[in-house]
Amino acid sequence: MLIAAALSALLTLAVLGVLAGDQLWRHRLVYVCCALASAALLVGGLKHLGQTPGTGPAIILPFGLPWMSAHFRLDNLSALFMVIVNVGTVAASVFGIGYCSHLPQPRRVTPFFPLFLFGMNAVLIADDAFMFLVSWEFMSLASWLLVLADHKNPENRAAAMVYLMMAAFGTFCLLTCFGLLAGAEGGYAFSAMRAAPLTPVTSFLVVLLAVLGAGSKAGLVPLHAWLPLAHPAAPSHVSALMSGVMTKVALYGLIRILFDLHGHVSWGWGAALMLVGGITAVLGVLYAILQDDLKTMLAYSTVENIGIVVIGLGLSIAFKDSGEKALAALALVAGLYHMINHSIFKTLLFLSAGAVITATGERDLGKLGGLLKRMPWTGAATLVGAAAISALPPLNGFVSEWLIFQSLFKGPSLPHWAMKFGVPVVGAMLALAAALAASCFVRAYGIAFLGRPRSRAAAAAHHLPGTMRWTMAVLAVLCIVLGTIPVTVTDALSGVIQPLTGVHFAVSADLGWPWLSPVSSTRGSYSGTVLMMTGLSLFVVSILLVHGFGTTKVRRADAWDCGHREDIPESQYTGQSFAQPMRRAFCTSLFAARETVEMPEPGDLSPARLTVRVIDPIWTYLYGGIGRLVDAVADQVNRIQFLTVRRYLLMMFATLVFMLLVVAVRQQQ
Amino acid sequence: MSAVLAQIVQIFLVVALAPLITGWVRKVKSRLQGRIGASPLQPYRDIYRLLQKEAVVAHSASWVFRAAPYVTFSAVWLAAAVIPTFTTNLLLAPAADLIALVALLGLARFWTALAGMDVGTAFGGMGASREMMIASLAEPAMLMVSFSLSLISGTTSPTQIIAFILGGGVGIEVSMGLALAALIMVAIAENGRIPIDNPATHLELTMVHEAMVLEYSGRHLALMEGAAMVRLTLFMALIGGIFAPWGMAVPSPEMSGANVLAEMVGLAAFLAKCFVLATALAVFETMIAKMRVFRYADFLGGALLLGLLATIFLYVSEAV
Amino acid sequence: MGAISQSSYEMAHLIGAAVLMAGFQLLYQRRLSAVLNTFAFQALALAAAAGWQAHIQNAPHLYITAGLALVFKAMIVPFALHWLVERLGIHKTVETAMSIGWTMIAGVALVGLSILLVLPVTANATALTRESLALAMSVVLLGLLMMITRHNAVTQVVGFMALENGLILAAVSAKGMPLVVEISIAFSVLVAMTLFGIFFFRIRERFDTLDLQNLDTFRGDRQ
Amino acid sequence: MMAHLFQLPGFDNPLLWILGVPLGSAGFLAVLKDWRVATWVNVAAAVITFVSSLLLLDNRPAPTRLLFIDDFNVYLVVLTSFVGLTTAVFSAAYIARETEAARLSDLHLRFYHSMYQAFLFTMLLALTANNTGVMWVSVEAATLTTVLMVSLYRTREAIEAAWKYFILCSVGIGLALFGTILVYLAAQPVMGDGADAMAWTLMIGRAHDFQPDLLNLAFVFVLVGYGTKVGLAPLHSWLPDAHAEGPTPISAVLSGLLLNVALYALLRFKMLISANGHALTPGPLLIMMGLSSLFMAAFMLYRRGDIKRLFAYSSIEHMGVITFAFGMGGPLANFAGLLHMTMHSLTKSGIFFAVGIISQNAGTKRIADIRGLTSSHPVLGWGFVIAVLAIAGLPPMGVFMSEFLVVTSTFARQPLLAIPLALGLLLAFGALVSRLQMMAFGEPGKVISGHGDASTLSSILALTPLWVHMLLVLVAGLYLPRELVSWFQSVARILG
Repeated sequence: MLIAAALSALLTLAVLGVLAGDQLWRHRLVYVCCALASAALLVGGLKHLGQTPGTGPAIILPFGLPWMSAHFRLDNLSALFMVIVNVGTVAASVFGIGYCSHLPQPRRVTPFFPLFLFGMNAVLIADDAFMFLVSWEFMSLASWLLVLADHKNPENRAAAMVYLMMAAFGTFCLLTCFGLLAGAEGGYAFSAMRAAPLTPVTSFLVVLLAVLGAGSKAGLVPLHAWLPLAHPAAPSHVSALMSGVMTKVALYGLIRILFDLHGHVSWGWGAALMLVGGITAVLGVLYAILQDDLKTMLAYSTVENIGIVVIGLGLSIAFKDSGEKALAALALVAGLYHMINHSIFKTLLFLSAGAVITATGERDLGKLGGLLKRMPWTGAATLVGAAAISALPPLNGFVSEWLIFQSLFKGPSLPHWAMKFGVPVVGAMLALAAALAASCFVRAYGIAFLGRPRSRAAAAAHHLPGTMRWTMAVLAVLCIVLGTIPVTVTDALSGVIQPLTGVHFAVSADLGWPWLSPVSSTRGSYSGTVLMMTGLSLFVVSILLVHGFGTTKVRRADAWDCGHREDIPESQYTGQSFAQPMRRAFCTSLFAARETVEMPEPGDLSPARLTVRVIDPIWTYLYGGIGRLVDAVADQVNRIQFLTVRRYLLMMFATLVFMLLVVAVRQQQ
Repeated sequence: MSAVLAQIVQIFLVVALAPLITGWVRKVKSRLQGRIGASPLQPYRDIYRLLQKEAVVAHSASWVFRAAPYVTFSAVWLAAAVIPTFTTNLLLAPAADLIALVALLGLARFWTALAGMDVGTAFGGMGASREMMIASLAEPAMLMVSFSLSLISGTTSPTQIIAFILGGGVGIEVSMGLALAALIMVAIAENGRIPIDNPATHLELTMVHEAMVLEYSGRHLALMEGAAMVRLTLFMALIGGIFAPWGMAVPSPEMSGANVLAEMVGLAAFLAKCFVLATALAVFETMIAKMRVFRYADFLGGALLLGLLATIFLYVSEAV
Repeated sequence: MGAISQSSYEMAHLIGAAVLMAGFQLLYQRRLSAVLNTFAFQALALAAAAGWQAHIQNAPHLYITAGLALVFKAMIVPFALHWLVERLGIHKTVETAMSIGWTMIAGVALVGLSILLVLPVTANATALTRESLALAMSVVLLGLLMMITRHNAVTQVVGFMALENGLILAAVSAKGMPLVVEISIAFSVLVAMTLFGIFFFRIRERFDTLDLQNLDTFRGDRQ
Repeated sequence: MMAHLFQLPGFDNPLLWILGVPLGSAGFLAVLKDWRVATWVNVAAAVITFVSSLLLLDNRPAPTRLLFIDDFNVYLVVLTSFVGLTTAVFSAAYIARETEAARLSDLHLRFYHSMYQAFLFTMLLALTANNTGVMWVSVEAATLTTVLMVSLYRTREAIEAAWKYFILCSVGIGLALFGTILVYLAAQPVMGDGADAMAWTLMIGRAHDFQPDLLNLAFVFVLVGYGTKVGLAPLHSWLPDAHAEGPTPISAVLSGLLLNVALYALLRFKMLISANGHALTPGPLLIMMGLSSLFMAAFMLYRRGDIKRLFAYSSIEHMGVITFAFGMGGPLANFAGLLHMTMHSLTKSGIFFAVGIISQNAGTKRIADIRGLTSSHPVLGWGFVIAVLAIAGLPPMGVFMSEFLVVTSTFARQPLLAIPLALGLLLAFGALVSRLQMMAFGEPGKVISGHGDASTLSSILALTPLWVHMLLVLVAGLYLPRELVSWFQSVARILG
């Protein structure tokens, strides 16, 4: 009820957004209402998670497909995702209250923002294929318009184009996938699909299409191409939603099909998903390290985290198919936990990127620096976010990665040799990705917030409205809380995964509350709470020791820097120079990264120049190839437009004769 | 001795012991290089002296620069606190397993690198970038090691692993050997020893760790140095504990009385291991030369592959 | 309608065959005037066919069709076209896109195809015997063939009307088909002619020749 | 015999009004001098036609030899008269501005309005005719009237387009006539001589005994003949130029209505075939032509520089999809095909309304010269965006529902056929969206007149039809009236 009210409120808000015109307070009002509506949805989701019966009642509305009107239903899974989604949406809306005044054209954002929220929530509660796809496309459509908010910039238009194409591709995959699940009679209701039997071939195709369709929206390599273009193009609070939340909706679709509608996916697909996830994670973070644009970097890191989640999902599928229910539950919990965490810290990071852009007008790392002193709040919150996404204890990012590792380490217990050998490899990929993520965010944070300002804009970063700062602070606190009370979260998740894996996930009882020990107490355990407490006390102790034994005197002076005394901020390390070792080590063969140095002759006063060239093979070969093919064919076909009437008649004549021949032949038989 | 007491002893033991080990390594090295060298106790004096000095902080530094030493030190300290040195009966043992251990070291590194970049000098950035690059291969390698260990012993918690090995769960195995090799390479990288990094270097374009802490002075520098020493001790405890766990006290119900005795034995064994390993390290460092910066990748990639091989070989030994 | 003797059917086929022959002749002609005369002859044969059908089916309304064909197609249209050719000074030879010989061979192939197609149709089961169906279809196809193998607009128009002759042939030989069809034919052809006339004048104003090649030189949407 | 064929409907019969009003007003408009009055007479006539077509919904007249109304053509009649009405309203505004630009003389305008009504009449007659011959005559007449209107501007391109249109469609229609005669021949032995053997209502009942071989032959000719008017590749060549060169209201009715009418004729014959049972199944032929149209059009879209040709090709694409759906057959696919016919005609005519105003504003039809519509004319621009997204098949618009049904049902039955279908749709989608982004976003281009923003009365008049259509399509995308659904379902059943 609450949920329905909130959704309809969002729709009406869109209309208000259209009417808002140029009055800034009206836009603010819309954002406030959005925040309230999504808060209501959040509450609704939490309430449902709290109550025990798994699935809520089906609501059937008299629209949608004529003979089988629209079905909606809220079960534990969708309730969980409703929580995930709306934490993000509340944050983004509150952020938007202050942020919308800094947008070039708020009129092109405000009307579509509520629609976007509506679309994402509607996907979660849809209970038949048609409504699911309608909401799904609705979501894409709204976000496409939001990507076009700053439509005068040709890059944004190109990004929007690619985005909508990939969205359509994904939709067609899901369309055909549901077509298979529904069968020729068209049982498009999810309940009917669950019941429908599947032949091996259809079962294979269903999974393939689901992975393609949902994967393209979630950003699995090589379908990720649109993501780093589209997410940064949108206004930052929308980018936060697209990266932090919309990708989760895509994964919701994946889980819904693979774990619920299909239900009996073979372990081979699990292995394939793990591999794809691993590749996605590594490639994503490598791309991210090479980026100089703050938001593009964040978008690529989203790709990486999606890969990590997918590793968890694939592992869970493999376990489930091999009958290891408890481990399947563990892996799934790990995946879901990482989704929750990522949605929080990625939202936080994108919002802080928005804050930086608002304060400085710069999004290029090479022009930032020293922001921590100008914007202490944002700086601190971002530091927490960066540490969390780098999977550092005691923050939330580490817990989920710990869980994924724990389940990975149980992978070799699977009977299949492919898994026995594949799991360590995927584990190595995951570890590599995690480590690279840390260096990626040390780079980003160190360059943007630490050191000395690299441009006048960065030096003159101005003050931000309170709503923006508070949003980030709250999200940062969430990161810490979710990291320190992991057991509470996993208990909440157990109710969600029970219908999907068939077992009730619980941490082993013999250690008790703060100890997260998934399999058994001797199997390895972790406690964010204890670690946090001990760490803090040791921190205090070390302070006491140091101050007890020594002085507390501090003298401010110029930087020592081996006596080099460079005052120009250009002498600092830049993003590219920081990335150089990684680039040389990993990207030389992968992205054909090349560096060319132009040294001037001795006596020549012109500056030396270092140019870096990186080729993205996926763009160049996969997408570029498709584009060239279409162009070539279009050129050929286009000739038909310029023939003489006689030739057109000839075509008609040929068609007629051909068909007559067909009839003649078929009549003879 | 109860778990609480053992834990407290352990916490202060590692801190107290760390400078001595470092000092011993330096002493042996200088002897091998034909110098008399400072006494093994010199590091204690150094640290004390640094604590007395006032801390000089660059104008461009932010609070991150001043907080980093404390965070780094306490993170490493925490990590060292959960690695069994003389007994496996530790209160905090369940709080962190090998994975958490890696992550705690990562936390320390994260802050050190940020501190390196905070002042905004070329050297700081250089050090941070190289350090992160090294870590990006060392961490996976170490995780692979813990992967193979957990496959062998069925657990990721160091105390459990040690208990398992002491219980005779594992004989001499190829994968154990590979894992040991990988772990040693990681340890070299993590502690910035030759051939990856030279702890005694200054004003060189090859320095990594030193470049990050270049701006530190006074108590901050003391903390950073201390963190490095504790980290070295930590790795010795890890290697010695897992691959040569003999003498380690394992709590068992029937021998509660003789427990203290067992722990004394464990302590002695630990000291012995540390000095053996320290001497070995010194010899090793004297024998080989430092490698070029961009060869790190090959070295650590090798470590990663060794870790991977360690897991793969398990199946082979299972299969036969 | 009473039973129809075999001989009367054969007569109908004979006349139909004449129409078909005329169709072949149209393909064969090289000079515009000859084309027009041949077309007049075809229309004449068509009129005869319609008349004969009217007689044997004793369906008086078919005489109207016969008259229409005779007056309109055999006389007015050829005359009008002659006049147009004079008026617009179109050069008198037929420009072919495909050599006469090949055109004839294609024509024969088409006739073969239409016979092949009507073979399965069981004899006397329909109001129209296989033969006349085959004849009509051949005439239609030949008309179409003529349209696509000639550059000159007048010949194309003639081809189009030959096609319609085939239609009428089929229609009149279809037993008891209501008058509506013939009316529509006449009506459409009339409109068609007037339209052609209009077009020719317009085209005359804007282009120098009736050759469609030139008409097609200008095309919208070049990029 | 002729007598009982031509018994006219009585005055209580709405059909009389539906057919009589356009015919009468066509004659009246031909003699009416003042074009301002003429536009309103035009609208008024369309209103009467539409209202009387609404009467059909509850009381259907009994079928006669000449006219009949059944589940299939009832909604098409209503649709046709509705789009006829909205287009009349739009053309009132459009013509006003054309005369401002002094592109049309009074005589042309008189001719235009009279022909417009005549065109409506022929289409409505084709839809309601119970006699294959009458239907053929009216389709032919529809061709002739539109040929005249396409050549209205008397420009080189217009003449050429009209010439092409005339030649190709006359040949096509001739072939269709041959098919019609063949059907009569197939039916005659069973039904006996005369009009009975040409009446749909009577034939469909006894089609089982028809001569199957003749039906096969007939269907080929009908397919090529009427298929030319539907614009199926490779018979489509007339369509883009005819749409592009005529006045935009005519493009709207050509795309929105004439194609439907031709398709309707085709489907009537398909009903006979599937009722007969012995004849060869026409499915493969239809699927082949549908796919070829889809792909040809999809690739063509990438190279179009002329906005009206662009959407003309998108019409070809959608006709291809519809034909494909009917070729697939089965309740779902047929339902989808019927739905798609309706949605396409509403959406596409709406798009042409927008295109008309856009090209009048920009003073050009070149896509390259049209920029940033959403900035320069928000109301028009966003309406255009919605319309194009709808035709591209994005929810919650109606086209999405039909495409959803086509693709899913096809994939469930023949995945190998669904893959090219989905690919083609994706291709066309890409082309349309890229063009849309060019025109609707970015820096506004040079604007001759700020018309088309809801400022003046005439521009409101011009914009209303577009938004009304979009509203209908939106509603249909989420909710279809029960009656309509039941009609569709029954027709789908007959289509087999």
